[in-house]
Amino acid sequence: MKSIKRTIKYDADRVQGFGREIMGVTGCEQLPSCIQCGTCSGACPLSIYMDFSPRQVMALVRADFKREVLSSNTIWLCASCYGCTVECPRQIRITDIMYALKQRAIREGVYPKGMPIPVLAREFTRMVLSKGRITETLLVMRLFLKANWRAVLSSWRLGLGLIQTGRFVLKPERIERREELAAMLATVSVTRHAARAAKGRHHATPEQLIAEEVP
Amino acid sequence: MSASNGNGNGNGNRNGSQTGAIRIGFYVCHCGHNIGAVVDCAAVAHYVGTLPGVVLSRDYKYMCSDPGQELIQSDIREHRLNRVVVASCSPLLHEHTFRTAVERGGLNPFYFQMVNIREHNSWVHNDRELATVKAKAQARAAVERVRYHDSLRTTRVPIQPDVLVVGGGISGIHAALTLGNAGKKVFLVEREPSIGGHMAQFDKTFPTLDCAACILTPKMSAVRAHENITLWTYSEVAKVEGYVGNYTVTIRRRPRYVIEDLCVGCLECVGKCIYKEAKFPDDFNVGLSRRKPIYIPFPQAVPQVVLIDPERCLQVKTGKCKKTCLEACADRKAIDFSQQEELVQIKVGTIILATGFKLFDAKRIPQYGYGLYPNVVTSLELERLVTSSGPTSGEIILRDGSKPRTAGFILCVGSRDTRTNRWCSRTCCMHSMKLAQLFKEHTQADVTIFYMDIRAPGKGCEEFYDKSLREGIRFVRGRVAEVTDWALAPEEEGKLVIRVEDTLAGFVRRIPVDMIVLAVGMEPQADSQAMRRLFNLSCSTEGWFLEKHPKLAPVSTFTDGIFIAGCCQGPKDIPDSIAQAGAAAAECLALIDRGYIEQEPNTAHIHEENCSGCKSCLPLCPYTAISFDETVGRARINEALCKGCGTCVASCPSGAIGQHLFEDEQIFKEIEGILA
Amino acid sequence: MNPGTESIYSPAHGWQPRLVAFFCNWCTYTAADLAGVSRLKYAPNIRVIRLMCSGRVDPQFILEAFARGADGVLIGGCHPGDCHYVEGNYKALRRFQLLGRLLRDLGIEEQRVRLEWISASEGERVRLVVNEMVEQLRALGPLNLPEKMEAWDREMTALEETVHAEALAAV
Amino acid sequence: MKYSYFPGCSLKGLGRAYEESLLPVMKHLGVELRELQDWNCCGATAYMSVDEEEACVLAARNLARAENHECLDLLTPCSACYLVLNKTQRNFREFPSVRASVERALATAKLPYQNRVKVRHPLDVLFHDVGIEAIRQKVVRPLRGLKVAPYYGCQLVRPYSTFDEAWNPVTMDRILEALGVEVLPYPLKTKCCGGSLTGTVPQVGLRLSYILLKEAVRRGADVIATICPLCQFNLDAYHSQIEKMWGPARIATVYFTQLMGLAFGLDPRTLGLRRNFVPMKPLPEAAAPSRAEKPNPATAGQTL
Repeated sequence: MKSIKRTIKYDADRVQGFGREIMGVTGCEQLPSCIQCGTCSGACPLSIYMDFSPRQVMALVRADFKREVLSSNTIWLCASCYGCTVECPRQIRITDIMYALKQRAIREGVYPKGMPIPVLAREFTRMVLSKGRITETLLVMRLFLKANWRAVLSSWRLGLGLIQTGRFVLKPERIERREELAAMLATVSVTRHAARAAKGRHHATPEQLIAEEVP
Repeated sequence: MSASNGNGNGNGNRNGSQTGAIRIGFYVCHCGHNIGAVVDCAAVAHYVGTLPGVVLSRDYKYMCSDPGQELIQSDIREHRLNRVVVASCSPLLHEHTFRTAVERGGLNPFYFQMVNIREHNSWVHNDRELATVKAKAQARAAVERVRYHDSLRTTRVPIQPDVLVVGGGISGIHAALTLGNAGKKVFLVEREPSIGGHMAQFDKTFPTLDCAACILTPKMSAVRAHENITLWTYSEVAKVEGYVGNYTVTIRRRPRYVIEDLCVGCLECVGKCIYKEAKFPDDFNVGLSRRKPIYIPFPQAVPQVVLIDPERCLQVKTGKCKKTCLEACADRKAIDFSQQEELVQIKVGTIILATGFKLFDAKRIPQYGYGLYPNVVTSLELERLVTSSGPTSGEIILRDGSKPRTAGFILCVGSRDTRTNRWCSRTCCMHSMKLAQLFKEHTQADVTIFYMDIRAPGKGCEEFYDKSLREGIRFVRGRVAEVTDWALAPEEEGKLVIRVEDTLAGFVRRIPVDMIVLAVGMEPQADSQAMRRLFNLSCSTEGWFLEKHPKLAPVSTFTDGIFIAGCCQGPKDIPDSIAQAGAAAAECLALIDRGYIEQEPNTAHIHEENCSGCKSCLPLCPYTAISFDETVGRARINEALCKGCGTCVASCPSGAIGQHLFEDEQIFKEIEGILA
Repeated sequence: MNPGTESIYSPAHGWQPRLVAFFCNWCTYTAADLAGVSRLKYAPNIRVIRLMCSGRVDPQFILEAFARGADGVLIGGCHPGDCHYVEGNYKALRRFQLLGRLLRDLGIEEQRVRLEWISASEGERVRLVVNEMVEQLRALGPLNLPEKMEAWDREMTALEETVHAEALAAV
Repeated sequence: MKYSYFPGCSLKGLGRAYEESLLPVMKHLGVELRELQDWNCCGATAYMSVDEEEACVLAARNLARAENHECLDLLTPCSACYLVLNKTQRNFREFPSVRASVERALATAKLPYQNRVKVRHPLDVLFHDVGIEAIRQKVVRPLRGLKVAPYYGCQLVRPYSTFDEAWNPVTMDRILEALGVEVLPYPLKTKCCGGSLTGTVPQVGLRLSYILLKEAVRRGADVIATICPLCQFNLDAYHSQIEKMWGPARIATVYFTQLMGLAFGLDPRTLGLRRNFVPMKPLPEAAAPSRAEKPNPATAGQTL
């Protein structure tokens, strides 16, 4: 028999102001206009795997159900195909809202356990920060080592194929002016840090986050 | 209510003596909480009471109420007021009310000025202090201005009793019949070759399921037979001149190459046409059937007269045809290839526009596959398919001739979408449920309606929704994302597949169907902007004709004497269209039966002593109201022609032109007061 | 203005830009009514004077407004082609362009006068334009034309006196 | 015709066949590509997930370099790069906060930027600048009889495509038709390939690829033509896993530039075709070369 769960939500389960915060992120301004028509979910190729459909995520954000949204797999399954964004009859940039939620989840470290996607995002960011470019094969290897080492074994055939077709690159691509790039990126986090400090809140910069080990 | 006594015996000559003194009464209205919640009305009244010339200053709950108006009247008598200022709502709403009150109190109604502290103040501001400051400034401007008001008289212009109705759909038909029955002469102009409009294309009407033709055809025939109605089909309005009571309208009558009075609609010419096959798409059946170059639009058309399509007819196009149609009509000689476009001028006093709507082009939403998949049809196409007089004699069939066993209705196609039409088209929910019921009745198919919200607010409509549910029509709440023809599961092979989130069940579904019906929304006519210019109307941003007031004047426009009815004002169903048509007709009758209109005395006038005779004002007047008197070398204004725009006043280099109600002096004082 | 009446502006709010608007009866005034009916909120610095047509706006009205202490003037008319009186708004536009030059000569910034076409259905546009213009005026600061005019008057009197004295001296 | 060229990381790694075919084809058509110096990763979708402002700065560095390069038209073949560069431009234009932080960052590198760069995709350039007729004239070996499913993927046409229809793009269809191939109606042409998920949640990402492959096979395609390195990799590299999970759907996926190179008569060995996991079937005409060339022993009868 299936276990019986109580699903009622109390007002204390909400995090007041969360919805308004997300609506304040650049690109997310149209969210209040959502009429819950479900076009986003219907157009989404991945909604069939999500615990909440994109439409439900819109409703949850609006209703301040922060924990439910940030721990859902929905935001991590979004493949950024922008199908929902171009189809939405209210021109809500749903993909951008998903990005805003992903950023929030990473910043607060609350993404669902066992989801390798946030790890990929971090590893990707880290490689860009240090090299300026991405070498996909190296990235994938790192990802497998960190998140899912068994996958390395199961995809040995793929690696072999890549070697055979001359696509297995082990020498990392890098740019010359890495300091320039680092300095540029630093301005963003420094300014933001200052702004947040002024507001009396603390959030880790992406660089700090990346420095932490993945759980 | 509170009142503060002003210092009536103030400074200046105007206020000096008892008889010649300016004695202003000021009233500020709370309008319940509408004004009072934002503007400190008592403070405004107190402030105005301190202004010179103000002998009385009151604040009151509702100035437009009977006691409010009576208050003005008794104050005028008791306090010997000779000027009145009311600070309340927009003058466009209640100026007339208060002018009448002032007149009843024994004053000339133009010794009055109104201050708009609701629409222009309390409703648009939040800060109580700044709003009160603004209200004081507004009130002061009016007080300063009203001193310089003159005693004026309105002029009366007689009204031409004939009426023009533009558009021969159900709204235009009903308006024309109402006016005709009241004994007024009506010109009904219709662009298409027959009247009837969209309603003539419908099979049944919701929510009663009575047959559209059965209720419409008698009205169409009545129009044709009516002694007071002149019907011009295949005609358009080319030009509109004049003003309320006296419009001169030019109608362009396109040649149908058939003399209407001679044709009896026997259709023998159609049979004899050199084109043996009907091969051109038939507009009335939305392209689902074919017609010949000579045709009658549909069997019940009014007038019962054929016409020739100049784009298709060999004779009209090339002049090289055997003209077999002429032979067929040898005895009546109704066919006339020499017909030319004709311009007719008529004089009317009032105009009703009932120009209707057009349907959203479903091709604009490629996701639904209209135009790509043959079994995706629009609601109007299905309407023609279910009609017994339609191209399939009432059989609902797929393009291959087989019967559909499943169907999906997609609602809100083009509607409620910021990328296409933002508005709700209001009728599609009911229309689709009606079609779904007919679909089920005709085919016993499994029918599903895909909707965002079911809107069934009309009389009997919720009951109709219930009937649809009980008859087994399925409802899926979710806006369809796409329609495709590729199969992922065996049951989808050869079908159209709808992908949608069933938002109530909580998951995405793929639903295979045989036929898809798109409930396309209503849009303003393609030429609504041109029409708007022709009749000097306003349009909403969407392109619907704008009513004078959304609640209080729903069929009036900002141009006096021109009224609107039906879907040209916004989407609506048949009962609402008829109601508006009746209302528009009643508005016309009210004007006509009074016999005259009172013109606002805001005309321009020349101060002859200042006119230098430079003639620079002459070309400025769009109404040619200004002429030049060569004998005295001065300009003259014909106040009967002047519409009161004031352009000449502002342009006169000698300052020799004034405008009643908007004299320079009055405006200067208003500026002075508003910046105090 | 008249002596003995209190100034309407309370010093508590500090300096507030004053915007005088001339709206035509048919389009822009109606649009402002619509903004009210729709409860759109905008800056309370605007004071509207209703005219039948933007063609009635005499350049003198604008100068008078500045001379009486306005910081900006807004003229609202129907869109080109939509004038209730056929083409009064074109006349307003032509006059407006001429006036611009005059104002520049007087040292009044161009942004202080604005001509806008706002149709009866564009309540939202009223809100937008008013807010935008009030912000611009706030950035420009007070115009203070009445005081400037007084200063000019004093200068002129002084100048006249010198000329007069010189003339006397010459005699 | 001259363009600045931003290859992006993929074209130097997994998608090198794209660059290997793009460069000679463009050269053959007289289009000169000048690669940006010291370009960096555009950030793709992954960086956006971590920090959108930083992602914009990353992209803006490239845009600023292009603006200070000789040509303002910046050609970028990768769909992810195309999207990110466009999105950065939009954010820069629409949101003052983004603009400020991008300008602040660029100032540290003394890179002036005015958002004047025009981001172009090869399809856009080939269709609108080079023209179908010019392409047709270069065809020496028409690919007659080859049935192709044109696959555009998501990020090229959504949401910033300025040069083609978002729902039913046709520019690649027209180019392929000019090569003589039979372009099949392929309603999934803009569906997502699941690309960003195949590595992380294979059972989900690969399912999307499987649907695309299966429908192409069902419609009788010989080959899928694509424009995106990630799509090509996904549709090409995972056949064994896909087959294990849902059954066979074997079909080759190549870059449209590779087909162009073949039709232009360029040496197949230089077009990167050997890098495919699922090799393209021999061309219908390959056995009997139409031109008076000597059959190339390396290609004749051999699987391309």
